[in-house]
Amino acid sequence: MTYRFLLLLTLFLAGTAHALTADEAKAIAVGESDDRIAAMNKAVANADDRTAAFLQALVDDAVKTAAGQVYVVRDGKGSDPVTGAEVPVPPDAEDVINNNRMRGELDTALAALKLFSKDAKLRAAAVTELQKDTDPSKLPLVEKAWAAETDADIKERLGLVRAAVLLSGEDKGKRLEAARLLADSRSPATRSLLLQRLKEETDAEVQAALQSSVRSVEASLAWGERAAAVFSGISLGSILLLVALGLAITYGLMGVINMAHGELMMIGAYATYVVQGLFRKYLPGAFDWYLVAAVPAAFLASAVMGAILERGVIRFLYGRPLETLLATWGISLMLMQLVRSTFGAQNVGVENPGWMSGGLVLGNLQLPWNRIVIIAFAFAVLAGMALLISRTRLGLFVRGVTQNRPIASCMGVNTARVDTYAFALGSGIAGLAGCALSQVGNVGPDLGQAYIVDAFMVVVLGGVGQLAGTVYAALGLGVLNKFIEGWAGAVLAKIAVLVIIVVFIQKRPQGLFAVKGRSAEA
Amino acid sequence: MLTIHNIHQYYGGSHILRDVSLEAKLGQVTVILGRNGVGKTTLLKSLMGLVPIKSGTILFDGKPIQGKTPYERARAGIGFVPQGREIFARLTVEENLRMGLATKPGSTAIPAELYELFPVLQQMLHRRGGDLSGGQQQQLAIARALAARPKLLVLDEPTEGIQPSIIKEIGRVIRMLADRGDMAILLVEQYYDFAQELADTYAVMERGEVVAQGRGKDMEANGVRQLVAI
Amino acid sequence: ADDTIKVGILHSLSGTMAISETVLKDTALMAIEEINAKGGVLGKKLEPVVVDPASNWPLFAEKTKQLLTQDKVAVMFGCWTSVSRKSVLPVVEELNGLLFYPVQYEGEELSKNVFYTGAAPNQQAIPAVEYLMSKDGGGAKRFVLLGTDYVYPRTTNKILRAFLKSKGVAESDIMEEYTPFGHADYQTIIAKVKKFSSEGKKTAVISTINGDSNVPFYKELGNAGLKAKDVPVVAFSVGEEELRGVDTKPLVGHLAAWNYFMSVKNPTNDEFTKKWAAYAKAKNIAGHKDKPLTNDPMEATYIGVYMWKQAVEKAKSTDVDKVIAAMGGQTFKAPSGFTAKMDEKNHHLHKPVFIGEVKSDGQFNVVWKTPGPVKAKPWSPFIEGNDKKKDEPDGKSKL
Amino acid sequence: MTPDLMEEGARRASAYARMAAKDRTESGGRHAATGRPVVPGEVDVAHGRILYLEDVSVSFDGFRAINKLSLDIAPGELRCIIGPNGAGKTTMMDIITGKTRPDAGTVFFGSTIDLLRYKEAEIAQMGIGRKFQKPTVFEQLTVYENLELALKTDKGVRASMFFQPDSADSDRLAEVLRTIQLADSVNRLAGTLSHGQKQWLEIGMLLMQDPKLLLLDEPVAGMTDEETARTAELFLTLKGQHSLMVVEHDMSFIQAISEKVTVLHEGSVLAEGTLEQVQNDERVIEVYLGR
Amino acid sequence: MSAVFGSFSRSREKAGDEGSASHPHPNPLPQAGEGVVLPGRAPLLTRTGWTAFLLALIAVCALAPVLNLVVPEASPFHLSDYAVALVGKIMCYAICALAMDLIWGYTGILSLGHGLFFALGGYAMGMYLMRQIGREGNYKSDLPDFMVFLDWKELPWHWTFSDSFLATCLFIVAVPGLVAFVFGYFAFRSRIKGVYFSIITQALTFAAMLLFFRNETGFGGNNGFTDFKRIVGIAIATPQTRMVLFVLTGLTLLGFFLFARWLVRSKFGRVLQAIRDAESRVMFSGYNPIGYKLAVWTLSAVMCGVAGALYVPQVGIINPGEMSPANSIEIAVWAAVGGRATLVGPILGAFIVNGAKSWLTVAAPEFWLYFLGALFIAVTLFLPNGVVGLLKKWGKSA
Ligand SMILES: Nc1ncnc2c1ncn2[C@@H]1O[C@H](COP(=O)(O)OP(=O)(O)OP(=O)(O)O)[C@@H](O)[C@H]1O
Ligand SMILES: Nc1ncnc2c1ncn2[C@@H]1O[C@H](COP(=O)(O)OP(=O)(O)OP(=O)(O)O)[C@@H](O)[C@H]1O
Ligand SMILES: NC(N)=O
Ligand SMILES: [Mg+2]
Ligand SMILES: [Mg+2]
Repeated sequence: MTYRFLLLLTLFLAGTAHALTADEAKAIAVGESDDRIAAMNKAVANADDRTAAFLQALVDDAVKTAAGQVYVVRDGKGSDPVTGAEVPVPPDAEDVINNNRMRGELDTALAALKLFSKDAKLRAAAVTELQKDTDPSKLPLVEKAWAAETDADIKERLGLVRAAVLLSGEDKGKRLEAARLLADSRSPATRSLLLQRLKEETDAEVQAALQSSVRSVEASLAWGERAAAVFSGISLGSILLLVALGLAITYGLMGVINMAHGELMMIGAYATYVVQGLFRKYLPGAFDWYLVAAVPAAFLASAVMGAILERGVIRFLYGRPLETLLATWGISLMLMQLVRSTFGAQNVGVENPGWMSGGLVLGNLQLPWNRIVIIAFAFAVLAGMALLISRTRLGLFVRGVTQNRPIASCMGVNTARVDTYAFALGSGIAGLAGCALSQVGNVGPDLGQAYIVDAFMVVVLGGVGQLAGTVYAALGLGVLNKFIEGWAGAVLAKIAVLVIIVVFIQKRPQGLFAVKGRSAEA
Repeated sequence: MLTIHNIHQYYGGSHILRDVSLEAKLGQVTVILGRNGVGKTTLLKSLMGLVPIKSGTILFDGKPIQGKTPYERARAGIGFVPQGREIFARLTVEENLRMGLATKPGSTAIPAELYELFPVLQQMLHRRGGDLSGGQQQQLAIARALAARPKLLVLDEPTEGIQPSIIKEIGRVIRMLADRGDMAILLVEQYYDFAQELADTYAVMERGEVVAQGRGKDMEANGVRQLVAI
Repeated sequence: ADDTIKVGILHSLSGTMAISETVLKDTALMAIEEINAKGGVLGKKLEPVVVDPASNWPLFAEKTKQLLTQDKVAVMFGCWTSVSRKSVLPVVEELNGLLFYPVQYEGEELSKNVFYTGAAPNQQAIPAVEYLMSKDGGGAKRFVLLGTDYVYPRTTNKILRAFLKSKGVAESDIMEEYTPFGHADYQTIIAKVKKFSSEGKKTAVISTINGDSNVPFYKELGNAGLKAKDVPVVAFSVGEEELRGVDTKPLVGHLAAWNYFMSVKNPTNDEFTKKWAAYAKAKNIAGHKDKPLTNDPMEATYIGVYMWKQAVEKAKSTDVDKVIAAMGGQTFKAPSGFTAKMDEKNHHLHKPVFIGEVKSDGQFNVVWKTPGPVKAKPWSPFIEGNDKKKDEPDGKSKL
Repeated sequence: MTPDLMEEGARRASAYARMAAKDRTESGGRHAATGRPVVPGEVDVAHGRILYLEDVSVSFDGFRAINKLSLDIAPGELRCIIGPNGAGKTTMMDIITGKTRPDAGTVFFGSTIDLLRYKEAEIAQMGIGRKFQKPTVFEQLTVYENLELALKTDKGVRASMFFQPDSADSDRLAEVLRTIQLADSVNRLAGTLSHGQKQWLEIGMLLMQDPKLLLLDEPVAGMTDEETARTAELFLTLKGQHSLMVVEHDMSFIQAISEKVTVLHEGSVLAEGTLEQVQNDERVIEVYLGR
Repeated sequence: MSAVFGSFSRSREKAGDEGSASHPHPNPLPQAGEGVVLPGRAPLLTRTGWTAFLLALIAVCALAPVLNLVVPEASPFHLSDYAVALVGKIMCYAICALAMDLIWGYTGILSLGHGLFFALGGYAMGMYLMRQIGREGNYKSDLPDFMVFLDWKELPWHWTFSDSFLATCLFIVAVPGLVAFVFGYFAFRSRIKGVYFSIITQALTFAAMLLFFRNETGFGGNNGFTDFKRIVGIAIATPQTRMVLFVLTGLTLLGFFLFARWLVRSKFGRVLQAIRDAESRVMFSGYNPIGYKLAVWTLSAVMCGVAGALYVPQVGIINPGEMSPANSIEIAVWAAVGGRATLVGPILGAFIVNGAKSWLTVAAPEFWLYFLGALFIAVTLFLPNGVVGLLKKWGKSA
């Protein structure tokens, strides 16, 4: 590595460049990793745009070889890496395979090349790449880039990189400066760097500076860790909430012990999968927006299935809640098998759209976009549902009908229709949950089974028929679970949460938000 | 307004209503009397469509309704105060009243006169129906039936559990509603004096049959009290 | 009828394991169809008897009994989870049946009535870790052993721990974490891994996470920004089929160790994948008819069926004892490109080991492989006392 | 210390003082001197009261349903309770039978049993029977089984496994069946009875329980005048051996049975006296009877 | 108008006066119950009931052993080992269904945790069977195999008495019973009812499952216990031992059935049903429902535990999968299919559902879930009282 940077250094300091040759390209592309890396470093030392483009092609897995010839293949078209001219690629050409090590080297090389790019974004990316490595040989390069940098933010980050390198330098003054500078860092790498240095440092003054920097870095890291724990709790809670919301209607309000709730979620997830497939096939350009169509599709698919179930089976079972357990259990078995025979028993792939991949980086905290979106989505669904149930006539009728069906019908409510709507609504919300789940987990025939127990726990813990209770229970369980998981591990956390539920119900035998008073018995 | 012709009704194997015929006219209070278990409630439930009848016809406004669902009957203009109140326990008083307005478009307001009739309802507007006392619930049930201004008001023992002063009030209301002339009232009542006071026509049931019928004025003379007592 | 040989297929077609096992049933059926098309075995057609043990372990035992006593099958291909195998084992032994088990497992078992065509730990786990420690593998110095809380991961990790210790890795450089079955929320775990990896030397994750939890794990991994370059994850239960459900772009470079990858290039594999694609289309196998995938347990199943056929032909009988005797030393040109050999004694295959890196299309780039097939060590030398174990099942008949 | 807390403290202190004072007046501090052994579960009516409520209050979400209610009933007395809808009559019964815990106050059965310390079943075992405003019977059991369950016997688990009605029990069952006019419905499921029949059945169950104190919440609601009269008759025969507390709105029924009437209003006693006195009380007319 | 009503209440009061004065009640209160026909005590079983019971007894104790062990295999009357194992297993399930009927059908408490009690009984037996393997395991050690390869050096404390058959018999009853008792005591005391109770039973069994999955818990992790060799020193995998276990299971089932029958037709049983219908009325009638619920709950758990203990040596495996929530739900499903609160129904339900499952997983391995699902739906829609309800209807119309 040192060797390479010395080479790079000469390159940048001398500013000469020469073109990539076919032999070089071949040496970089094929052979043992060690030899390829050496060849690459040699080429980089004299890099021009072609070299950069070729390295980029290697990173993108867009290089093939056949009979000692190297080809760059993009969008099905082959080109010569040396000349850039379009050339036909022989059919027996094999992919050039880069292992992790190779890819790492390629990235660093590219980063070094990009450090002086005109595009600030590229430079920023290059700095991020360099931050991972604190090789002293980088110093001249970093210093040069640092001096030339105009963007304040990038400059600051380069400064940190520089400090990290300086930290192990000979000069006590520089070490001191570096140690102080690094106090602002929020990267866990800095902490280990500082700690490492602390072990070796002999100078008392620098030691003190190092110690105080470690404390400050650790403080900001700890903040990030705590925030991450809370976030993960809320995120788990939001998923529990989504999973439970539909059940809060079909079970909480309507009293149907809906064992097929999970399968209705599964239908929503498969609907998302289908929409994704349609977009990929017919609207590849708008693929990133497939979710916008998938959300209503998932809702509708599950709602229609719910309506069919209500009309065909459930409606004959009102007033016999325990029978609904049996019937919906049967429905659940059939729906799962139906999906197995149409989509196969294996999982299907649902991708996050581009804008939901990756995460929002705040210091050492990285909050995945898909989770942020799901949290927002859960609360949007909650708000919509709460409004519908408490503010609209349909909501009123649903509550009335589910409490006293014959009398509601004597009041002029078309109970059959309200029942269908209500069940379809609950099912549709299950579908929405399925759509959301497809963004974080498996989409397979068993999707629903994994969540059904949790869904019932949440609804019941919150208090049957109590929407607010469902919300508190979901978030509470989510945060509690993640909190315990943090120190006891996932298995014990799950056990502990279940035990806590059992104990909690002793204190609140009607759930978190119990209906009190006489109306509870009526 | 309402004509019931020869209806028969069974619960499982037992014959409950036997060939019952009855009429309720606009502007009149028709009272049904009878001892416990003779089938009064069953008759009203059949009328509302809550239990199926085996045979016979029910004409409302001249149209047969025996095949219709309860909600269609309610939409046609029948208001029902069931025995045992049957309010929506977990809906608030206000929401209970709104349920009574189900046949009307969504924007219809709860008629203010209901609160004049039953001031306690206004005080307890946001309390859950199930938390009310028995008598309060009964008042709510009556108000709920009146909310949509039905053409036929069917009441199953509305005085049960209600304090005397309000019974009087209910009596007054029933009379007033009948006298307005746009409503027929069918009242099942055990409380003989209350019934007699209100009846324009009466019918006495026994073992699922109508055994006596006549004009309210003649009740005393026809010995209805004794009939009910046997 | 007497002109057919009955063959039992004992894979869950419903319940939690259907996700993985269904395709093995189809693979076995495909192999049987091929054999029948070429005239069957000993002049008789093979007649598959498919049952669904429904991911229910006692039901596995019941179905086995039924296959052996009612249907009188000559051989069974089946099971995925170790517990299903353990449930079946006493029945197979009692009734002297024959079972081919096609999945990698924790070892520590040998039965005269079972042939193990999947990998033992030394044919998968150990080479994978060796690779991670190599220069090309990133020279990992710290390890996270991450698994679903059950016997296979626990045992494998126990073996790995002993192995790592033997390589001089300190206790403090090993982190072990388990999640319950079906765990779907890996936020906390990934945060822990991140923290662990930032505390020092190059870190790698060795995942024995069970099939179901892999998609949520990898989705979280991708979104949390842990790149293969920084912290590579090597998995033993993740193959082509498991990746079907994931957006693999963020996972490029993570690793898996198997004895077969769909992407290995050789004529046998080309033929195998083509045959599978055609079969899936012809039989309208949901999922595979549009996107045919093959994987290691499928290959192992396929090898198993053919080796059994060869053994029967060698023994000139389907008699279990004779077939067992004839199995030892059987070879088969496997889709992996190597010739798999049934060990003369220990009922396990000699198989090559491949390390693959995930590509963006859900396939694997083979980045390392053993020069040739490796003999299985069902009794891991890293477990105390195993050095005294016989590399051969007890009570093997002397035929 | 917030004012709230101070008030609460003061309230408690005075409540304690009252309790202490009451103890003195109740038995004149003579527990030991009287030498009456306190038999657990045995109702001590030596002080002329079988039921005694003092300063009972309960509120629901801030609404005071019972407000410093004090009331007592003598052994063998038949007391009628009337009062407007929502006056707290049913709530009072809920408190006596252990269904609702009061926020404050004391409830004694006899002079030794503090009812607030017992659960529903224990209170029932001691001899307080109750008929609910809405008839509640075991709908899936037959009329006979309903009555048999109510029969006064050992109600422990083991005892009921081996229970066999003896001839005295059978006689009693038959007698009650006739009293409630359900003799030809012994094998019908209670759920199929009409409203009025359920009322009767519930009264029958009370009779089987043979309680010392009967709490009857609107027992004649939904009965014909004729049946009302029969009920009145029945209650009059019970009076003497049993104490009864009857809540009703049917004034003719009250008239038929009453000696002493208590009027509740807004959770406390508004008036007490003979029916005549009460009926002529302006306030009672105002809030309850109407003009 | 007000004038009319002004006089109204007075007239009523007058009427009351007159009522009692002028008509001295036409129906004088009867003084004794002469002429009332009280229902007699229902017999433990009807005559046909006894006949059926005896037939079942003969089938289990005589017919099955003879057909299986004596009649040669070639004969069409031979009862295969497979059938014996299958029926034996289903009889264990039937005991669970019967237990479920007591608690759910009669008392109205839906337990979604009965699988736990079944598994606890099974584990108690399983531990004993593991110890009976002795040194014949893979590792030739005194410890069970799984302990050896997880590096355990000695038996953990909770295995202390596992080598004694007597202690095992005690544990089979005591462990599920105690767990149920403690859990039930707190739950019933807190007045947890209905679905709240169901859900915490589910949470309980789920938590137990996760606990047993852990290798550290010392129950063999997810693999549980298998590969049993002997029971009370006798080889387990022989037709004779199997038949003994079969007969034992059959007798247990029949015994439990009679006991349950005796129980539900006692007053105890009626109190249970009363609790189901109106618990508060039961309290106001002077019964303390906690004792009743606790008694039947614990009894039901013990029955499941015994079933589990009989199940394990017959199927040859016990593992935490038995505690999965779905298994417990299935027990309820059997009871519902057969017909709740009928005792015979749930037993029948267990046979129908499990029989169908065994048959269909072979006959239609890819479609059987449709059939089974459809069966459940059909039963609820068309047979609200389960299969027994249908049989009763036929019986009546015939
Ligand atoms: N669901 C039912 N199943 C069977 N029989 C029933 C059912 N409901 C009522 N009955 C019977 O039908 C008869 C008539 O009952 P109904 O409720 O109509 O009487 P009613 O005249 O209203 O009496 P009450 O004055 O007591 O309210 C009664 O004998 C009753 O037992
Ligand atoms: N759980 C509760 N929550 C809120 N308010 C309640 C509750 N229980 C009772 N109340 C109120 O307390 C008051 C007293 O009720 P209670 O039922 O005791 O009246 P009552 O005297 O029995 O009336 P009625 O004669 O109508 O039966 C009523 O206003 C009622 O609305
Ligand atoms: N053998 C396994 N992977 O369970
Ligand atoms: Mg009635
Ligand atoms: Mg009241």
